[in-house]
Amino acid sequence: GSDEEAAGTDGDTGADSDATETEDTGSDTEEGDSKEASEKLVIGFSQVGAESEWRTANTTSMQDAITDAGHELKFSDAQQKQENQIKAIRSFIAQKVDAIVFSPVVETGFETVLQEAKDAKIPVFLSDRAVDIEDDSLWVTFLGSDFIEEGKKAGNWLVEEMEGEGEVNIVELQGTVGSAPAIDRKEGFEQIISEYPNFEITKSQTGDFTRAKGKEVMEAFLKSDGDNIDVLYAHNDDMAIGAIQAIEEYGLKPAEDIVIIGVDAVKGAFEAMAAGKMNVTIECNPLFGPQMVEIIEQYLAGEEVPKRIAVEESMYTMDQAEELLPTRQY
Amino acid sequence: MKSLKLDYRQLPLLATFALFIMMYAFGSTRYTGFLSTQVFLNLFIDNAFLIIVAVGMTFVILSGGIDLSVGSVIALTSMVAASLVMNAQLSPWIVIPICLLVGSLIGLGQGCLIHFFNLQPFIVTLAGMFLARGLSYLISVETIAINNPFFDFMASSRIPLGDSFISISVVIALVVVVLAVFVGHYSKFGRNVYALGGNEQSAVLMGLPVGKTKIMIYVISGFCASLAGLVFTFYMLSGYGLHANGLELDAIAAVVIGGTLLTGGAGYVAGSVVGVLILGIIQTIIVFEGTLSSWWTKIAIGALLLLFIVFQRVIVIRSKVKKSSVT
Amino acid sequence: MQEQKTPRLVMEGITKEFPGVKALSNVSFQLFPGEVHSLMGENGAGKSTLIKVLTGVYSNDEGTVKLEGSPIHVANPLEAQDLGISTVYQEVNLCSNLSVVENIFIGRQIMKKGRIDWKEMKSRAEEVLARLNLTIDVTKLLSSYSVAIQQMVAIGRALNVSARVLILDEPTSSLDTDEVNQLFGVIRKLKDEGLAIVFISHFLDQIYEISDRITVLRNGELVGEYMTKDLPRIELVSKMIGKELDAVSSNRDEVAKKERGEVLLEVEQLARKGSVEPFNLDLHKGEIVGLAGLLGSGRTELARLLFGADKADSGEIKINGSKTKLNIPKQAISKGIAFCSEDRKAEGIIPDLTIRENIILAMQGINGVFNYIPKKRQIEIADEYIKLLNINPRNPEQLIKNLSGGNQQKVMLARWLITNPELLILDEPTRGIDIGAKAEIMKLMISLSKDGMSILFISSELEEVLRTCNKIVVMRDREKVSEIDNGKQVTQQDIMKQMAGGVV
Amino acid sequence: MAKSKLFWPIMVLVFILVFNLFFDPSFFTVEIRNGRFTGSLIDILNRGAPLMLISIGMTLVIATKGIDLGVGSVIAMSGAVGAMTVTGSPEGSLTPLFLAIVLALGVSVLTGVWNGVLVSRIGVQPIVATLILMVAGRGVAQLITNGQITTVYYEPYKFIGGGYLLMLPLSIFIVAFVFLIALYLTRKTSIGLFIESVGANPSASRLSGINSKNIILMVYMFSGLCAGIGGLILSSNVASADGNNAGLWYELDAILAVVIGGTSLMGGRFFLTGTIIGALIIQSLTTTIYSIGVPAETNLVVKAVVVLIVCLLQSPEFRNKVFGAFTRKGIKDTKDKGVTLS
Ligand SMILES: Nc1ncnc2c1ncn2[C@@H]1O[C@H](COP(=O)(O)OP(=O)(O)OP(=O)(O)O)[C@@H](O)[C@H]1O
Ligand SMILES: Nc1ncnc2c1ncn2[C@@H]1O[C@H](COP(=O)(O)OP(=O)(O)OP(=O)(O)O)[C@@H](O)[C@H]1O
Ligand SMILES: [Mg+2]
Ligand SMILES: [Mg+2]
Repeated sequence: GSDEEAAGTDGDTGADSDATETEDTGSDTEEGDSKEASEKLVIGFSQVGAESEWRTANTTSMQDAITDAGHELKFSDAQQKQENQIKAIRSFIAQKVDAIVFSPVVETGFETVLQEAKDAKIPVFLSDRAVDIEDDSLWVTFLGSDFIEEGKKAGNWLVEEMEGEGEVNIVELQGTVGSAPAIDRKEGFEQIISEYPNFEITKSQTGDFTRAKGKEVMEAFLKSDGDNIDVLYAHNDDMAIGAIQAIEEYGLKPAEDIVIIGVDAVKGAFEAMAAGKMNVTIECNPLFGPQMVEIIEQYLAGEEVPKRIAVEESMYTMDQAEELLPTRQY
Repeated sequence: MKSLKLDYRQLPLLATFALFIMMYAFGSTRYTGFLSTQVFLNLFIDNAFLIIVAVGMTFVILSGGIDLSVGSVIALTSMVAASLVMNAQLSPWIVIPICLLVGSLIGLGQGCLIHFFNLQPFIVTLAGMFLARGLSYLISVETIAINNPFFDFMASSRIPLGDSFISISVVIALVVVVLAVFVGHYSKFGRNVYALGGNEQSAVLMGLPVGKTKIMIYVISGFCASLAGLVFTFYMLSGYGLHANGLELDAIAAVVIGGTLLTGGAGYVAGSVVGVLILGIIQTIIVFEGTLSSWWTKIAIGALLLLFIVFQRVIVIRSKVKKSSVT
Repeated sequence: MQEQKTPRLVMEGITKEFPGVKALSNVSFQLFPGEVHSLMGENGAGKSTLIKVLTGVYSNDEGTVKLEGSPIHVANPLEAQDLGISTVYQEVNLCSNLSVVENIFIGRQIMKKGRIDWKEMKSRAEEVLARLNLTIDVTKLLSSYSVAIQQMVAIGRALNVSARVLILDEPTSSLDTDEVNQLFGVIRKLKDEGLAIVFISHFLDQIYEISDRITVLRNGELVGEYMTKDLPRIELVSKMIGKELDAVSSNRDEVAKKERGEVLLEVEQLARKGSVEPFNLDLHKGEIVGLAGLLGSGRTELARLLFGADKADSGEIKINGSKTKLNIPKQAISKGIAFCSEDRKAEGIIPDLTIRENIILAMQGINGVFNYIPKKRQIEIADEYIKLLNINPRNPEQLIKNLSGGNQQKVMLARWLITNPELLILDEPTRGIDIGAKAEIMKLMISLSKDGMSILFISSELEEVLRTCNKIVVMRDREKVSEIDNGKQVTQQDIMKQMAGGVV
Repeated sequence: MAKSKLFWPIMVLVFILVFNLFFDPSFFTVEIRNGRFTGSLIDILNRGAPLMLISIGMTLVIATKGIDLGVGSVIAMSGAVGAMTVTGSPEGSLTPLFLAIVLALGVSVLTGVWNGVLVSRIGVQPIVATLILMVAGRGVAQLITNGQITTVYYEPYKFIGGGYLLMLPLSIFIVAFVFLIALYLTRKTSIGLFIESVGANPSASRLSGINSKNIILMVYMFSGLCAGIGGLILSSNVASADGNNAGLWYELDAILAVVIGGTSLMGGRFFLTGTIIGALIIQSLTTTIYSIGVPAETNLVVKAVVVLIVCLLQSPEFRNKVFGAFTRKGIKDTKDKGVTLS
């Protein structure tokens, strides 16, 4: 009993709407294919997990947007496991929700369950990450970031900044091995860098997207090759923040002796930049919940929606950090 | 008389089953849509691979060992299958035996290390876990989607059961379970496993083929893991190095919840199946609840596990007390 | 004479060394078909080791083994079985998590249509045990039976094969007279069928009753091989221990005369459902009380209640006049009670620890965590008791799991003696102990009682009970049936009558 | 006995360290920088501190035939409690620091009580009992931090995991202190004896008057405490608390360290010094992988191979078959284990 209540207040979800209501809405929706946007919808949202601050911000944004719009949310956390996500989608289907939103854990492997959703006439919306499925009738639209693009942005910024400087040695802190952002951010970055022979990635190792690992790996990099590192490219800000500590402890000045590039634009990165310890962070905006809800409402109201919608994202440098810091929500 | 005695030895199993029913009843009254055949069958569809792994794990645990490599072997199998089907364009009829061989070979290697060099199973299979996952990264760090008619067929065919349906994987899993129950109860090998788990020293002195049995156990577990890997691949239609991360703990939990003693020598394959269903129903309840934040999800899983285990203990302890006072 | 026959089994020049111990050196052994051949020797003489070398549990360093003239190299017990060597090892070596049926058949189950035929096996198991006059529910787990029954099951398992050689390593140590007679009947029959049988025991009576020939070992060396009928007991004993036995002079006069000290322990209507019926007992200071009874008569269970190892449902216990609750062993120990369990393997030794650590364990338990006995003192204590009880090897740092069975038993005794208890409960303390050590233990008991220690002595050997106890309590079907003051006039017959329920 | 057990792990450790020399000739140099000793060796000790601590606790748990899968989550919880306590605290006072330490360690010990009660009183199998905490503990940690990575700005907090004493990282002293305490308690009091006897034969221990339930409860509490200290160090070191990722999979590394150190998972005898060496092997291996530029995707394979090599070297059976194949004695020793007959 008390668990759910606490959870309800915690995630700002409408804990007061009870199960019977759910069913009513559910059976209503089966009658008409399209309905008024103002009608109360039941939306199933399956999130990857809570592995980072970014993710938590994304979850909150989505939850708030759905409940604020007066809809009912069925939330499920996959704990980073694809099989859990598939199970969650199956039970959303069993619960006859009006729409399913999910951030796929990986790009592949959702054909079967999405086919089941399609058969049950439940529209599926992809958030944050895409799926790799040939039959694109299985989902309505994909709203999210483009990790390759983020990697490219980082590369472009670096090239612009340091082109004239001769040999540039870069160390890279990768995300979790095999995860989509790690693969794509690496790829995008390398695409740009490879065109400039004076830029070279000398070391690259995984930091598992965490501060502690980022710090530990950077420490080892510095010990073995300390004075030859010009640039650090970290696949997320958390690892960059950890690495900054390692650099300071090693006795170098972050952002001066070593240029530091992060991705995500979380609050911590702004603090670091404001303190002059980090050069740039590429935004990967998690706050697209309202945008998603709008799309769902449009679609259920019978409107056309494009297959791919990009989230608005930019890039923040040290100079902008100070004034933007107070406005950052996550 | 006879049934009474059976009751006692199979009590943990029966208790577990009763708890499963209770849980199901709880879910059905609380959530709409919960009490449908499909939701029940989904437990099997979504956990077919876990059932298969848990069956293999049951033998390992019955013998007093443990196999931590199963999750990674699933990932490796999916990766091998995906790369062979998609990159090497091999026919599934060649790929499937290769996959099963991969798992069995890893099992064989582990079994030999454990037996011939007297290494501790926990560590050998922990190394196996690192190795198998590492190997799947070596094949590719990216996920490989599978587009193949056979795999599509296995993934999407539905076997109707009244209004509802099950998948082919469920049938595979059930066949494995039936075979395992037979092996466990009616084969010499199966009984040797129990003896080995009861007292290895005695098993040696009684002249049982301890070495062969031990190695065989890990081969079976490896085989089951790779078969589960194939079923998982049908389920996901992709190969991925991060697949089934931490699944070994789920499998162990399922086996133990199903009433098998980790110290070996006592337990049933059927119990492990119930154990898997219990883990499945916990998840289903949480999804149906649909309001838990990420962290409350974790806490709720822990709490439900606790509830189960404590209930089970209480039932078993109670009945033991009763039993000894009756005789 | 048997010399004209060819030996079925010949072991020659067997040497086996363990780190620090030469368990066998240049031992030879012959076994003829149709004979019962006994191996005799003190605890640690190397009897079990010889058997284990023969059956491939250990590999020998030197020496050859020939079965029916052809040399064999047995790598493991499985091969030994395949060669027709069937063995009951010392200590019960079965799987207690399996049913009795399975323990008898595992490894050679009866198969029908590719599956195990449980029904057939059950009835065959019942037959096998019936030969030993044992009727129990064979589908129950082995662990639900007492050590004695487990021992019978182990024998049943060994009998259930058509073997050429049958080896029994102390099979009778936990059996009572009836069972032993039953077993001997079977052995005689097998012998007549031409089986070659090795029989190890510390009971001289049994040796003289059943065996044709005796091989004596001492300290891992062969002393000699003798025809039983040509070897007087006294001589056998002196060959075993290498000197004359200074036998326990029967102190029964003394025992009877002994005046009682004040009451130490009063037990009133103590009971536990399903194991002990309401029980009364008075135990005086310096008194030795014997508990006699058949297998499963509830002696062990009573002892466990008195020690708090099991919880009593009703009744009360008074120690030195004050009422006490004994719910866990620790309480009993702190009240000055010690309990040496009959199941040495499961409830006695801590296999991975050394002799020293095993000896001080209970004492340290009393002392608590911070009052640690300094290591030097521990070694002193251990050395003292190693000497007192003649524990072999003498090195206190040897792991107890490497000791022979009898020596492990002595370590258990040492563990309790150093706690200097007021009441010492000994459950079959002489089981598996050689004749010299047995006499030592009985002497020790008597001298301890003279110093005021009370002893509750459980033993299946009535002779021992009669020899040492002031009072004998007989139990039958978990109930006390009588209490007999010991004295010259009391005979084994009298007690057996009580144990069996009137008719003998 | 203990000495021979330590020989091979030490050899492997030395080998890993020397191996680094080929890639970094200055690997063994320790220099003074910013008034502190720095160098790869110091780093290994410093980074390995949490693992060493947790492995010490794990050793005792394993000696009782138990296992503690919850330590990773306890790390996260302890860090979360510590970090949340000091958030927003003023710089000047040290009170919040002490409060954080007390609260974090208090929570950690409580988790130990929880595990211990489940195992010793309710009789739940250790692996499942602690699995509950492994799953739920992380949830609690995230609940405490509200799912955010909480950054700590309060300087004194950073001292625990990042501070220096006598020019050396404080965490090294913390490990040394805990290690010595553990060594003292297990050698100079009877706790060590009790733990080993409970692990090797619980029913015999009970009959010898040892309260095995309390012993078991105690080792889980100690393990919780060690994990708690480790959690504080980790969290303080990066000046933040991360409920989801802090201490992830530490339990496996800790168990690995214990086993490499020669303690058997079957309970009984334990070797604390061996455990420390085991933990150092794991940490040096990790550091080596980072510094010599092994591609990220091969990390796991390298780790698997090294673990297997260490275990094989420790196995007398393996050494006899490989090194001593020609000496009679070698073969003989192998066979006399009795248990592993082929
Ligand atoms: N595995 C072992 N490791 C080291 N020493 C051993 C081992 N097994 C036996 N020993 C030693 O070998 C000697 C012979 O032991 P064995 O068990 O053969 O004696 P036994 O004659 O059977 O004695 P008992 O009558 O007590 O059973 C003893 O000193 C014993 O300590
Ligand atoms: N013939 C039998 N049939 C079934 N169960 C038996 C039999 N004999 C003993 N038992 C069981 O074994 C247990 C052993 O009883 P207990 O140990 O108290 O007997 P005991 O008098 O000490 O005999 P011993 O120690 O010689 O076996 C009892 O609980 C009883 O249930
Ligand atoms: Mg012997
Ligand atoms: Mg008895």
